Amino acid sequence: TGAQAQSRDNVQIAGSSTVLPYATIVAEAFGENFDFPTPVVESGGSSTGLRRFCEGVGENTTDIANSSRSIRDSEIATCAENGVTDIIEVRFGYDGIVFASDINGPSFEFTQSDWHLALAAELPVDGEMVANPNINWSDVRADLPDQPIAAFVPGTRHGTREVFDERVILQGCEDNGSLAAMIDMGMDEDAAEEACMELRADGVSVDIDGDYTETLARVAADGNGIGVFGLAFYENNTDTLQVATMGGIVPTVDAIASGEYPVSRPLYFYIKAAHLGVIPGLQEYADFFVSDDIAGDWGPLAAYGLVSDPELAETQAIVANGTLMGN
Amino acid sequence: MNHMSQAMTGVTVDQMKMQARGVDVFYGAGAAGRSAADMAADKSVTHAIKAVDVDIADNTVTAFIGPSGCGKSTFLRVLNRMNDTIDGCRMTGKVTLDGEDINDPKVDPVQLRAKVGMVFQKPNPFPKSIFDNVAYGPRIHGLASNKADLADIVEKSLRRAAIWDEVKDRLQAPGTGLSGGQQQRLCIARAIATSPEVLLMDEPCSALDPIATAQVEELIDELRTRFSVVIVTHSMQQAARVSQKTAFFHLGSLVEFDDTTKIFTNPSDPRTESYITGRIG
Amino acid sequence: MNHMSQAMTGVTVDQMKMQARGVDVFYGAGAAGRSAADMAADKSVTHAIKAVDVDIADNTVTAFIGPSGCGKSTFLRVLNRMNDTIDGCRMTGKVTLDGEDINDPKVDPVQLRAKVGMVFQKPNPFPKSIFDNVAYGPRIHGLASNKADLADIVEKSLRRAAIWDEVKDRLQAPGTGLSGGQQQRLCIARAIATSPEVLLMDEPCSALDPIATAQVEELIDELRTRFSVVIVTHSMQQAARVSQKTAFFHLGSLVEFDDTTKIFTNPSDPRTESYITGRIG
Amino acid sequence: MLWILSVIAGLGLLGFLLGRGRAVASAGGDVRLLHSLPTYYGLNVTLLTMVPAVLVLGIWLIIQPIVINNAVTASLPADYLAQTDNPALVMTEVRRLASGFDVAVERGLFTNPEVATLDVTDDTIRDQLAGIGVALGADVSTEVLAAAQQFRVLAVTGRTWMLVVVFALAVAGLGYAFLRTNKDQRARNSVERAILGILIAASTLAILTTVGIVLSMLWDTRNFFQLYPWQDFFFGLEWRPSFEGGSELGLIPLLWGTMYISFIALLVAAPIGLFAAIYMAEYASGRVRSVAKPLIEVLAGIPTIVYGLFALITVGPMLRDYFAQPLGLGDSSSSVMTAGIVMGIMLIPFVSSLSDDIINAVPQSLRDGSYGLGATRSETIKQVILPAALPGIVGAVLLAASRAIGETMIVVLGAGAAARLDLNPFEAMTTVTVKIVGQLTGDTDFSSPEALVAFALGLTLFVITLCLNIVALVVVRKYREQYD
Amino acid sequence: MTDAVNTPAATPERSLFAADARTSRRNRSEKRFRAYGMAAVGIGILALIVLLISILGNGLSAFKQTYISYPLELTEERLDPDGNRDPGEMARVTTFGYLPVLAMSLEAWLEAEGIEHEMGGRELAAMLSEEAPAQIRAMVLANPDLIGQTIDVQILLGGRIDGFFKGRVTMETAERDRNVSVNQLLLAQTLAERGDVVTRFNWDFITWPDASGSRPEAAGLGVAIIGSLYMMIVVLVLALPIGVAASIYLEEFAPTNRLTDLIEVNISNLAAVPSIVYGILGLAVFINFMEFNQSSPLVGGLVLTLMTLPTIIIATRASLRAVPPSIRQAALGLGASKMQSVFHHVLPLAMPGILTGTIIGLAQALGETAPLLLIGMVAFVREYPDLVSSHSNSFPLMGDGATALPVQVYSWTQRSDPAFVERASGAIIVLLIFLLIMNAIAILLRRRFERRW
Ligand SMILES: Nc1ncnc2c1ncn2[C@@H]1O[C@H](COP(=O)(O)OP(=O)(O)OP(=O)(O)O)[C@@H](O)[C@H]1O
Ligand SMILES: Nc1ncnc2c1ncn2[C@@H]1O[C@H](COP(=O)(O)OP(=O)(O)OP(=O)(O)O)[C@@H](O)[C@H]1O
Ligand SMILES: [Mg+2]
Ligand SMILES: [Mg+2]
Repeated sequence: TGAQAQSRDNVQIAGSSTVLPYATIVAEAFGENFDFPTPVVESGGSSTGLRRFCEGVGENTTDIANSSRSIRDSEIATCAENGVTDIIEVRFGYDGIVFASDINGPSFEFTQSDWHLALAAELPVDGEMVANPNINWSDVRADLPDQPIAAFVPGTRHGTREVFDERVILQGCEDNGSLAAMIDMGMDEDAAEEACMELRADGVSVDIDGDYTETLARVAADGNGIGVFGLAFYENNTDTLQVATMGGIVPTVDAIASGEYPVSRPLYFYIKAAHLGVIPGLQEYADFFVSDDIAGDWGPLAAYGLVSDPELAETQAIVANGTLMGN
Repeated sequence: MNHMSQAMTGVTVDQMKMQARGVDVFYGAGAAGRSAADMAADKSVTHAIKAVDVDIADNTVTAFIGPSGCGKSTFLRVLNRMNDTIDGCRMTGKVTLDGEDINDPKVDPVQLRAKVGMVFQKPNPFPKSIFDNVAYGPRIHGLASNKADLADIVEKSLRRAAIWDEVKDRLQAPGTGLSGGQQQRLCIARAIATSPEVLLMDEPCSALDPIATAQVEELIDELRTRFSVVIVTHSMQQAARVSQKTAFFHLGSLVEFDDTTKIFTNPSDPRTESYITGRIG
Repeated sequence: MNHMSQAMTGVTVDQMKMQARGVDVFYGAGAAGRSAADMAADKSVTHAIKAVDVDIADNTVTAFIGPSGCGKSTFLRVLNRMNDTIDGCRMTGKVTLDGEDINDPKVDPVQLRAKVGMVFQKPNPFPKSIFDNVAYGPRIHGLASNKADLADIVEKSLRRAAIWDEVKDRLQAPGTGLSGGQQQRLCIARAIATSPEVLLMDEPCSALDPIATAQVEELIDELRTRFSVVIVTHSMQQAARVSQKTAFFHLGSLVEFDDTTKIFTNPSDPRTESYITGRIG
Repeated sequence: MLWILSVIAGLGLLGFLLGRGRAVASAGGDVRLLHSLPTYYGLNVTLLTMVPAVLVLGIWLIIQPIVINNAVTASLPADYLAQTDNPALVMTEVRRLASGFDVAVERGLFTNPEVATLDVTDDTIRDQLAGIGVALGADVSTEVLAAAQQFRVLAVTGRTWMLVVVFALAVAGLGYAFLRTNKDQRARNSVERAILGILIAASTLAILTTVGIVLSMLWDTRNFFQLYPWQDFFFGLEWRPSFEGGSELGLIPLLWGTMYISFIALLVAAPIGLFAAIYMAEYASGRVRSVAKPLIEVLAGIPTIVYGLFALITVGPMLRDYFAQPLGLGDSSSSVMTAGIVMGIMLIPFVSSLSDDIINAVPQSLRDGSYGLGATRSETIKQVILPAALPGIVGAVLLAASRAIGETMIVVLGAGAAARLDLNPFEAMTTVTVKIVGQLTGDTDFSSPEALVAFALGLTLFVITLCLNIVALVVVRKYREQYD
Repeated sequence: MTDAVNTPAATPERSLFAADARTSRRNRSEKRFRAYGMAAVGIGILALIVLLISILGNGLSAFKQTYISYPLELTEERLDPDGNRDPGEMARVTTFGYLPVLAMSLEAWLEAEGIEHEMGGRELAAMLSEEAPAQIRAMVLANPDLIGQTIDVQILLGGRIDGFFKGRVTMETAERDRNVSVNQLLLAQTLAERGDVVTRFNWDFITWPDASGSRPEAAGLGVAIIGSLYMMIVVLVLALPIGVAASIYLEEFAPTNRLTDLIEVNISNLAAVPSIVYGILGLAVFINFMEFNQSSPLVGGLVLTLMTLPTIIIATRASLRAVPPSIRQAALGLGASKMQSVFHHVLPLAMPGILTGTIIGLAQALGETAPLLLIGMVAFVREYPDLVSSHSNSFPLMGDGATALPVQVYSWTQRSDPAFVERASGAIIVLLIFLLIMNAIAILLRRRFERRW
């Protein structure tokens, strides 16, 4: 009799919107090539994904959380409180972060230092912190184009912002000696770092709480804007965007994979080990995701813009063996 | 104000259809549960009816007369608890129908109103067809066993309210598209269609021409053979013509209540006389 | 139907305040622009007024009488174009005020209505305070120069409508909380507060007791000294008492229009006589 | 499931006919002798037949799985449970297997007795089930198989009893109500009491929702305040979350943005909506109205992202180029003004359509009264109709305001994401709601104050709007007028 | 009684035609007022037109799609290496194995037809949609006899090629674009001239489920439409009756006391609760507590019901209040019970307002994404949801995972491929049609109930 309730038979995934495109490509291919139903992939951010993931064990919780950052200790603790003790961490690749401007404008060759000088709220000048006086990129560095500074950076809810703050702004602050100058002025190191990363609030740097399409629209509407994008997003919009180099390196999959291009972040998904063997297709999905066919250099993920993990083989082993985190 | 001994004259209590004792009505009294004395003392409360005792006998037409604003309509609404529907209107005292207290919590006002029908002072037809206006009562009370029966009741009621000829061709037209007098008669038809035991009519002929008035008076006379009728009127002539009992209200008090002939020929209260002869208003 | 020659008797045209010629009114006529003949032929259209000619003289009270539903209110509304506001109501013919066609597209009905005031058959006080009800007209027409002036107008109007004593303590109470007769008088006060040149009153005394009626009749008489008054009434006595001219309507037609004394003593149309003596309705 | 309900419904229908019939019969065929209309007697019986049965059915359906689950869990060998980490997941497997057997029996793969005697030595169960499209997560263990078999037995027993109890109850209700039916029974009153009960239940749903909302946010709000000082939250003038910790999470700038943007939105929506309502109700011909009203209503149904893009691409740059820059008020294309105006457009139908209906419901006699005094239409509208319709209009405007407070997409795209305390309407600002959504769906650590602040924001906003609503209620009460 | 007669002196005779200063002023203000009204309606409609034009302009092309037809040889050695036509064996060949087959056939056909192009196999294959191998694979697995045959098929072309025929992609942009080459476009153009490449109406947009970001050409609204439909059914079935019932109780029956005030304030407050908070509530109550399925339209519908209720209640109460008391009194005076007077007279008269509230509430519910975020409906779902879920751990009705139309709009606007812009607008068109159908019914009903009294 069909009246008896049956158990869930599809894999349920939730989390980061950065991972989402990759997860959907995998889910789609998985559904096409296996007898299991296509997994449901929810977006909603790493935070929500992990929150749902950590809500407990059972059919009514998600099996996999996508995340554009590694899980934090406090989150692991919450997970454990709720009975989610066995987690498999899968790092499947990297997301390159690129700086792109309108294709019709001049092209840019940045260094991290330029970005710090352009966007910092205050700069140390002659032993004093002064409000950032730079208006044009040429004020920052003479050989940059004479174009007003207008940056569209991810809002503070985006994981990308964290990378941007640390790898670009803070790094730039160090590179151009501002950090040292601030410490010289008597700030302690934490305060100085914080001062480095504080962005100006006079409308030159615009936080984007939406997604890359919003950044794209703003760049298009503004004309002078430089936007911060994911590599994959840029790769799909090369007809309207031109990418800037960072420290002389053009952001390509190879440059990022080799670590030459400095701004990128790892992408993860987390498997609830307790659901393995219970939710049909969960193991198969995970294996499929990290298989060479999919996540390898020539797989569809790379074609879409994912920087394949150079250590993919290890990841495959972790998934195949169900190696838990911390082991 | 104790003219009530007269009310009893000639009829024993159990012949009485309705009895009201010590009825007070207040408007704008706010929350329920205040004592009559408290409300009477409150300046902001309108004390519309003051200690009124009235008996409505079976098969009798009782007329309420009195100057405008003296509380006739208010008292009429006491008799079928229509005042319940007015915000801030509070009533104290006792009213019985066939010996049963109509304000008893166990009494269903709905059933009460089915027995004590009402024609309002301002005609208020439903925004529905003329037919549906009249058929509404019979429908909710299940008075007709089938469609033909219902049509029959509707026709009879309209005929008795002397409006059939004017509307027979447009029974499906909206009741709100009638002239003032027609609406009034429609409301009378609507009320009698449910055959109540007591019919309260608040100035049923105010918008009617003499002939229509005569027809409605005839109807009232006919209704009396089976029911009690209470009628509010401003026309002394009408009161004299149709009623057997007359109550004269003044400033919320019942000044005199007696046989109509007595009231109009030999009133015992000087105020009654002044009113009838047109001296106070 | 051509009794209109009588309408002219005794008054020359330029003494006439208002003149109606060949007025037809139809209800439920749908779209504008249909010809009178077309609408008259249409079964679904109510032909409420049929080729009526009436003259309203200055300083005169004209009474409209006739059985309920004969078209009195409808014709009254023709005189200040209140029919414009009723969906599907169409009027043909010509009406003039001081010789000017009131239906001319250039005429502003607002200005017309300021000159030709109206008291409706069903009292319709605004859901505002009693004071604001009366002050409404003077305010929009700018008749008062200051607050005291306005209060003065309000008080006078209420006094003249014989309701001041009853409401003077509750001027800020809502007009809708009055008794039926009080509302009617409030509406009269409201209408006279704007001092119109012609005042149309649709059964202004229907809900009033004899004394209040007398007061209103007195008011009408007083108004006549300066304005024209048109009054619809069902009471022959009232028509005889207050009016100088009487128009008798029957089934939408004007049967007879003449001096009141003539109509009541020596009507030329047999139908008029039947009505007055109470034989047709 | 469905057939059980149909049977109960059938019994209800039968009860209706029987009750009606009995009532009519008790009055000797003369419906006039009945206390209530015959339908009410019928409905009365129907209610007594169906309501208890359906209630019990519902409760049973909720409880039975719990009971069976517990029973089966209890019967699983303790050492087996000990070696798995989570009994709930074992039960998931058990249930999956049991329902897999159900499908298998349906398809004729096994018969019921066969299932009862299966054992694991036959380790093809997983493959066999896979063959008919039932996917199992893992191979079947002895314990799970036994549990699944027991599960099926219990389920069948439970179901049988359920049917017996439910049908018995329905029949009993029917019989009882039927026997009680007679011409003097106050059938209408009991039916109406039942309806009133339903009405009351419906209106308490609002309370339940509120309780649910508060409860579902309370826990995390508490957690937030344990991590972040409440003074800084409520009185902080800065909103600057950061991943590294040391965030400043001040409410004030967000609240200011919310109020400012909503205010501008209302400044657009209320007059336009009200004038549109007035025009449609009082001036426009029936034809115009019947076209314009639904058209304007479409505005309420366009997804807000469309408005957001409209704000971002069209309105924002336009306002910047033609107002902000010439007036020297900054050169941000995202601004309070942009979001406010675009949101205002979205809110027009909230004000216009509701107000139009209310205005339309004002009785014609009031208009006549005013026109008869020589008032123009506009005077009539302003002084008679609007006051009469005021409570409804205020309700409509409040609804629009509510919507404005709760809107996200338009603000994100139109007003930007920067929290700022500024008077300049051409500056970018943001709202509480945007930050609730943002922090909740971002990439922050979900147990950090940066994420938990969403709950505190939600709860705070809830309390603030509650206070505003209380004020509104008091004000509206004061102006409530009744006509007729 | 006669007071000293002291009315303002009779106003001097004035012609009806010559408006005095005050009247003309009033008339001017009247005209202004009317003009404001007209302008307000105009602004509303203008805004609608502008929005519609932009939506239609962007989205109509989503209903067309570009296909290529050529003879496809289903070679046995690649698709069924063992040659025994066992579906289990054949399934081992994944979609990645099918792509070369498609590409080789295409290459061979071009050569046979003598069509010049300067592309290698990879570049040629990149012209085809990634969806194509999956479709062919499904076709072959369903009918293994096809193997070895050459069949004429119509195959989806990639999103960029499609964009070329819709004007989104040009030769210039293609030069800069990494995902398409000028050569591909030239070939597509040649084939289009020959009639082998056609752009035609695309039902699949409405029926197919969503597709991943790498194949915009195959993304459809099927799942979203079903999800929205289910949710709207839930909302309509629950919110309208509950809302009307609650309003009737509060407006007609409730005694005026603290509790009623509390409920009243509560309801207007619920209207101001940001919709995502309803998502939080739904997650806590329906998924975690009542254990309904995540991502299911049932939960979505319930959440949207709670969200819509205040709107319907506020509108309904306002219109109930607008019914004049005389109507109620007339009914009560005839011996109707309060319940009867409400249901027979008041409710029908309040119907226009109720329907308006419903229209607006449903419109809001239909376009809402935020609350669905937390209950898992903002998701990528490829399986069509059944009305009665076959795998649900609780209430099975509408328990399968699904998305909704606004969710699809929202996700598509976030995708990186510009081809999704067109699809998002197309989805909005579908959503509006959905809305119009719902509204049309309500509007027709509303017209029947509208009357003045
Ligand atoms: N709005 C309307 N729609 C349709 N028919 C109407 C409308 N108003 C009045 N009528 C019809 O027009 C005719 C004349 O109505 P009118 O109101 O002028 O009568 P009346 O003489 O004032 O009657 P009464 O003395 O009863 O007020 C009647 O037959 C009436 O039914
Ligand atoms: N709803 C109300 N709120 C407040 N006061 C009211 C209300 N209804 C009536 N009153 C007052 O109560 C008193 C009695 O009113 P009622 O309507 O009973 O008078 P009535 O005798 O019927 O007068 P009429 O002959 O004018 O209809 C009046 O002073 C009136 O102003
Ligand atoms: Mg009265
Ligand atoms: Mg009349």
